[in-house]
Amino acid sequence: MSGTSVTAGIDCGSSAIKVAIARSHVGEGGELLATSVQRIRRRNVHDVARAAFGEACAAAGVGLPDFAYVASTGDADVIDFATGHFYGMTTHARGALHLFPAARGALDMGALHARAIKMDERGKVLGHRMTSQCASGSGQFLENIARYLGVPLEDVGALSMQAKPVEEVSSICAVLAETDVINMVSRGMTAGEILKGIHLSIAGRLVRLLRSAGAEGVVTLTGGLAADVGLIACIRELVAKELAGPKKKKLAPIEVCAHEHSILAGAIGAALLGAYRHDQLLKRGKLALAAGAALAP
Amino acid sequence: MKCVVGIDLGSTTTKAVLLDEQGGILGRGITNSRSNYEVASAVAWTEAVTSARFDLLERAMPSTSGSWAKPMKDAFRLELFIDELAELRATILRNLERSLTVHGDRKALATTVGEVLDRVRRKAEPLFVGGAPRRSEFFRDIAGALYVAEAEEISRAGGAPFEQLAALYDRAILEVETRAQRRDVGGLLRRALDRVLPADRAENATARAAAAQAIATAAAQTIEEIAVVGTGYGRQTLPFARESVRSEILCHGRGAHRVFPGTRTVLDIGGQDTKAIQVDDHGVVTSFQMNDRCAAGCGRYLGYIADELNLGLHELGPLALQATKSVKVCSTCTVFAGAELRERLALGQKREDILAGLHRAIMLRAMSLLARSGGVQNEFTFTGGVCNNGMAVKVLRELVNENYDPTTTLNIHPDSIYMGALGAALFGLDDARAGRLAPMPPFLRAVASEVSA
Amino acid sequence: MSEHTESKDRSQLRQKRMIADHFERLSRAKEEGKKVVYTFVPGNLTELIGAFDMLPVLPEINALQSGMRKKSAGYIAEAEKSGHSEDVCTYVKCDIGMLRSGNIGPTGTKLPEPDLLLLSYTGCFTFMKWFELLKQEYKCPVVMLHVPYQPDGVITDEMRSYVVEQLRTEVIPAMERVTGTRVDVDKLAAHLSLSKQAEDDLVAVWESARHRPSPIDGYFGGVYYVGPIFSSFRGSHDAVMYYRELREEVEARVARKEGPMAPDGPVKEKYRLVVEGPPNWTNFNEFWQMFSREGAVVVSSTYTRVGGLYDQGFRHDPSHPLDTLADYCLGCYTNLGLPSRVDLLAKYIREYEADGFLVNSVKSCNSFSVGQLLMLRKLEEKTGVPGGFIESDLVDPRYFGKANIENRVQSYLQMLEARKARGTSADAVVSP
Amino acid sequence: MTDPAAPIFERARALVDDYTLGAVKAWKAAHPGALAVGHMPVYTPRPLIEATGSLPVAVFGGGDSLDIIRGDSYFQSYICHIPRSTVELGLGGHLDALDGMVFPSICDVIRNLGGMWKMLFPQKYVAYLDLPQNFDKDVGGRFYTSELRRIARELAGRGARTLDADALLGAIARENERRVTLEQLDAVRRAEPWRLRATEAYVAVRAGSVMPAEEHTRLLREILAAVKLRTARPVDNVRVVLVGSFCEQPPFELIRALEKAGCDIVEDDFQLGMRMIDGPIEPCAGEDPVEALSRAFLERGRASASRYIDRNEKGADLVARVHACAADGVIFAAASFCDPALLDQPMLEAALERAGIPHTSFKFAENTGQFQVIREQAGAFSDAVKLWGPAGAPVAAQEASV
Ligand SMILES: Nc1ncnc2c1ncn2[C@@H]1O[C@H](COP(=O)(O)OP(=O)(O)O)[C@@H](O)[C@H]1O
Ligand SMILES: Nc1ncnc2c1ncn2[C@@H]1O[C@H](COP(=O)(O)OP(=O)(O)O)[C@@H](O)[C@H]1O
Ligand code: SF4
Ligand code: SF4
Ligand code: SF4
Repeated sequence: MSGTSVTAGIDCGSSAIKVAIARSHVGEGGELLATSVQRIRRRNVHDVARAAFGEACAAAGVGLPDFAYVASTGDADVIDFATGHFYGMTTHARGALHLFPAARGALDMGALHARAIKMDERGKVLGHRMTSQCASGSGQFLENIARYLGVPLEDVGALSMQAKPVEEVSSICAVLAETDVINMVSRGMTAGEILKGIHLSIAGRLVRLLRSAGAEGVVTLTGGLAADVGLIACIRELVAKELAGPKKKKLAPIEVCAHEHSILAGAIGAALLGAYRHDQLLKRGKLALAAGAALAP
Repeated sequence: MKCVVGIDLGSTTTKAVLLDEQGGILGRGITNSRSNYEVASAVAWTEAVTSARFDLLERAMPSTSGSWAKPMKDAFRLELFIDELAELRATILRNLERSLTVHGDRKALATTVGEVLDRVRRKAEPLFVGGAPRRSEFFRDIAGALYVAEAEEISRAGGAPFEQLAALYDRAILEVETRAQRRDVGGLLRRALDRVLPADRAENATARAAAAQAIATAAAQTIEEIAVVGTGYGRQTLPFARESVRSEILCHGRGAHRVFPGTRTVLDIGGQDTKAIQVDDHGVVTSFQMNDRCAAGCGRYLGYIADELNLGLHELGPLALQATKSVKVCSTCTVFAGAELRERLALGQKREDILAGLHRAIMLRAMSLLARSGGVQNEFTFTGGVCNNGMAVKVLRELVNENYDPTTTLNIHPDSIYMGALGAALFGLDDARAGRLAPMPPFLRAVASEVSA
Repeated sequence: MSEHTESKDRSQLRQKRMIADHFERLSRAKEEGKKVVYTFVPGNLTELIGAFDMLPVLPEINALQSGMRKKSAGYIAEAEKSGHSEDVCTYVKCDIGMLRSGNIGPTGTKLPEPDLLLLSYTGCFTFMKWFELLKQEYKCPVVMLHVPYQPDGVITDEMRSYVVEQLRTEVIPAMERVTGTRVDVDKLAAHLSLSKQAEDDLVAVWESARHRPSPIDGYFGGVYYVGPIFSSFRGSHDAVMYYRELREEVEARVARKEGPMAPDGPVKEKYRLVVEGPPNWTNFNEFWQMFSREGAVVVSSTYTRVGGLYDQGFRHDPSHPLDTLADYCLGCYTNLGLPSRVDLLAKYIREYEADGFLVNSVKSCNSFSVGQLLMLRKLEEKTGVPGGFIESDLVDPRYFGKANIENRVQSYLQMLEARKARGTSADAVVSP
Repeated sequence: MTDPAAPIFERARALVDDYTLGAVKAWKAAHPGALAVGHMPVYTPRPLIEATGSLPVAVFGGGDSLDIIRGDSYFQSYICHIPRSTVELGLGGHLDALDGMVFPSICDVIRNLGGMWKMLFPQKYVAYLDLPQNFDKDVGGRFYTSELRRIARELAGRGARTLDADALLGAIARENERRVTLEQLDAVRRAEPWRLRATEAYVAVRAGSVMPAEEHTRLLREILAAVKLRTARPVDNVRVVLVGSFCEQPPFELIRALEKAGCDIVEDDFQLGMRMIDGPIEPCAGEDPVEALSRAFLERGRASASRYIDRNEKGADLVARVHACAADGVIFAAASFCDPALLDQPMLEAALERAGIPHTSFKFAENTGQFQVIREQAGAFSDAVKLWGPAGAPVAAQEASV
């Protein structure tokens, strides 16, 4: 089986569990066999993780003994049947590269944090920036506002896209921003306009994050918010504005891309890196791995 | 009858208090601030006037009628609820018709919504007239909780998807709340009367006559506001005359001192801010401290946590009180605290123990503000929405015992939430006595005319 | 300093002209072969710099100007992008950001690069880091003058001789190397005696605030008054003229019983305040108006003493040039231990008969801010006068929460008023 | 097999965790009339205090187990954490065993804290120790020795022994011995990090805060002997140098989280004051030992954010240290709102970049309880080194809030 192996990546986020199963050819990447995404929704994470993993295994028609490596990423403690663990930025970078081979940057937009990553052609992380312990502008924040406005998450993007350009939501605090929103509602702004304002302000932070991480060229959007077309439109808008603005000479062009599998980037990256690590360890003769020893479905 | 009005525009709730010329409390009203502030103060004020009318009604009633005064009040609230529910129904149906984002069969959805609301109405009745405990005083909360429960059940039974039903409610409630409502107090009173003393029962005739008489007497009383003072978080945005606006710090201090004249230290924890106030023996503020720009550690923190656990605000404290130990919670950010809660739950820690830790985290921040403002002096009065939370009070008591004189009296009044408005009204009374009559601001005047019996 | 809307007095017009001239000279410095030295405001050695015919650039003043001209947000963002933390002093970040954006000074011309960085480490540790950072950007020599702290409010002989020795063995030789000239002691003494003259007049201006109504605002207005003497002009004929004119104008206002001018007109004195801490620059006028509209006049402040405690008796002394420079550096307000700062504030509160005192605590400046909450408590104990506390920042607009500050200022002033009116309240009639 | 070092570390850990200073109380009971003198980070010359018959006690704030109430009431939200917990300890009576407190110059926070201490504890001895930023023996040196003599004099005024040359020479000799032993400990950590974890070295050094040099040396020797008996084996980890925690100390769990994320911390600046002088303090023949103490600081004080670096390139020392301990990279761990560390960082980062050394960074507070972000960053760092070799780690990272 030298060179080709079947591996799995499991990404335990704070709002969803993502699983990817891949067949990898070391040195050339690999292809996806099956995937699964399950929102946690206040359920027991361990159960959700097992369920998601089981679902993906069934779809791929493989069982635990078939895996050369099961890699966890995200919250390591949840998966007790992994062979090894990679950290989020490593896997998102690798996943981003898989989704868009031209990508040299990744922007992971998850429920609580956003991370901007600059990487090389192998997916090696060259630099990164992360948002701090303040939840302003996170996915969770957007979710709260959407709920408050009575808009289902799936419609957020479309509503924002249809809206006219508006003022940004200025408040730095995710909690106090609600007050801004209240005032907007009472001034008669539509949900779409308000969402657009929020999107613009989040996008502004994200673009700054990307710039400060030094990302340039093609940037893959990863994480759950990559499904939000309204946010993506705003990011594109801001990047374009920046590149047309007075500082254009000093700025490298950035092109952001989202993929239907964006939310799976971490899981995909983990699966691919698992294969790579497996091979590396084989070569070094260090392999004493028993994937799934602890798994008792 | 001449009276003064104090309005406290909080970040979460808006409160109004009506005082008579002698400083006696005539009425009070409260509503959610989750809407336009003008509307919120109009609604709170309307409620205060309504409750003042009840006060007058009670005064006008013959002493023998005591047995139906309370049922009458409850019935009145129920009728109000029913009116508001009708409003909600109309709004949902209107939105449904216009909505761009609803996919599928609108007619079927409308029928389902109707079904849900019918059930809500039936379930609401015992909450008002049956003595069952209410989660909250607010229409939004009561209706919301019932709606969610019914919608869940119906969608589980194969009706419309829950998310869709919930979205319709969320959308509509916002609109209902941001509209100033006309209220036909006379009509409501008559319906309440019919409910309490049905007309078709002969034995009720005398009582009904007495009640009608009392209603007429109460209705004949004019209520004339000679001074209106505004305060609170939203006071800057209100079209009040500058002279009629007082800092909420002063108002909270004054209100608390009025209710508990021994008060020297006041802690007020509202939705988005926490204030530690020291007052002298006249209720005049001598020093104060407020939290900074971050909303961490305020009432909203508890709101998020309650949402996270799918609980009502009322249930949070009692649940935390069952804790056997207090888990150390590190996040002060409201949003991250939610995440930490989830993380700790996943680690198998007990819900009540984590909650105990969260309460402690909030109260520790409050203790710092208190220390900063000059400590805790006897007597110590705790006001604001969070003082309704038993666990918050318990932790506060413990912390006061650990750090200050354990014999310190800790005052909490069931109407603590009104302290700011009461203080504002007292300043209004000062103004009135000094001959500075501040007439009703026009936007209040506009709704005022509609609230007569 | 930048203009404000007071109907222009003579002194003000002069100050404007002085500043314009200075930047004009700076813009020609390189072609005229003048040497440029970058240095800090507290404990600056302006007379010595003048004696060497060098031109000073004060990055702190540039930063505050950037704040007033609404440029600081961009500069700070620029610095943060290049790896500076959100947490640190925004003056530093504003300066670094300005540098990265082409080093365009307040008058729109590019500032000349320094020939010498004179790092006088007085009253603030961050200064040292600031010039270490600048040192990475320029290839010029740096000279460090370590001014010891006065923990007990006393200048000891050891402190003084440590500073004098550094002047002798480090600072003056460095200046001699850069300019290629020997130090001219007579010229230095001449500058010092001009300083002394201006200082006398400045003290008279400050002390005019003892009148009721006070003819000046000793904080918001005060920052304009101290401009020349804190910055590049002390020891110049211009400064002497400026302070003479200013003093005359103020004395005329006293005679007419006029209060100070604020951006939106004359202030009617209702409250007399003492203020501790620097002002906010990004929303300076808005900030001032929160006070002036309510009739609050600042009769004395400590920020206007960061460049020297002249009203406590210090004067530059031409007969002991190095000792006097050392004493000047050692004596700046932020170089005093906290107990001395409390004593000084208490003295101001009493001598200027203040109704209250207010702390504006700025996020940037640990030197000022650490301990202010204790100072507040101690001052209340000492004077019986109630204190107020607000928070903002120097040049980072993200930390100027208008509603929050306004709320606190109004609450504080209403509290002062309620205390005055105590006894007339209508409470305790009926319990609810 | 049981860990032979476990009981000693447990003992040391108990000393570190005891913020009520039980060990100091015990020492005072055994030395009636002698003084215990606290000192804040970074550097206070402990031999000087020992030479007056007093016990120097290093105070590092309150860690993560103390509820901060009164402490918070004196500090705005944008000030680092250590002064809060220190004030909390003081007002809570936990530092009552200390007769005095020395606040060495390191930053404006510690400096002003000294002034606060005077007002809060008027009955205690409070000294501000101005460390010179001029390193000429006749200029900065003269000032510094006058500062040292002043402190010794003032302590004597409070009942300590009058400073004499022999006592100081003795104290210096004992300090030198401690330094040698500490160096041996560091050598073990560099050579065989799996034998001695960073968390353990941390505890070993910090335990010395509350004891005389001699006793600390004994403890360190016990530890050295015990860890040599350990049978642990190498782990597939990355070697890092950690900088920025010279004053406020990160919570213990944070250091452990870094280790768990695959990092061997082979060098750090925790409790820098204990190792401020490189090599022994060597009085020359006929030299007043106070001068020797001063000279050691002037000539061989370690580069840190609180020291003005005039001669060599900023960051040169850090690069040299990375090479000396064969580290793969550097982790910057600064306390939030720590101006000295955070302003230093961009310059150090630039130096590392010029030298091609990878680095990453984050901020903490002594009572931080959430390590997820930090673990992520450290993990990404160690992943990259592991997967792509030592040159493969991320180049730049800062916790940003944009
Ligand atoms: N269709 C969608 N439109 C907008 N946001 C979405 C959508 N789907 C998921 N999200 C957002 O993505 C976030 C979850 O992203 P994810 O990368 O899974 O986070 P984590 O890894 O932290 O769990 C949620 O907060 C949610 O708000
Ligand atoms: N019954 C209750 N039980 C527990 N907490 C409550 C209750 N009612 C209100 N609260 C808390 O009080 C907060 C609102 O307080 P309030 O004083 O009305 O705020 P504000 O004055 O800012 O509008 C809410 O965020 C909530 O946490
Ligand atoms: S500002 Fe708001 S979002 Fe940020 S930490 Fe505070 S509560 Fe959380
Ligand atoms: S910390 Fe304060 S004194 Fe120091 S540079 Fe910043 S603003 Fe100036
Ligand atoms: S942590 Fe940093 S800022 Fe705070 S006291 Fe220590 S050196 Fe100063």
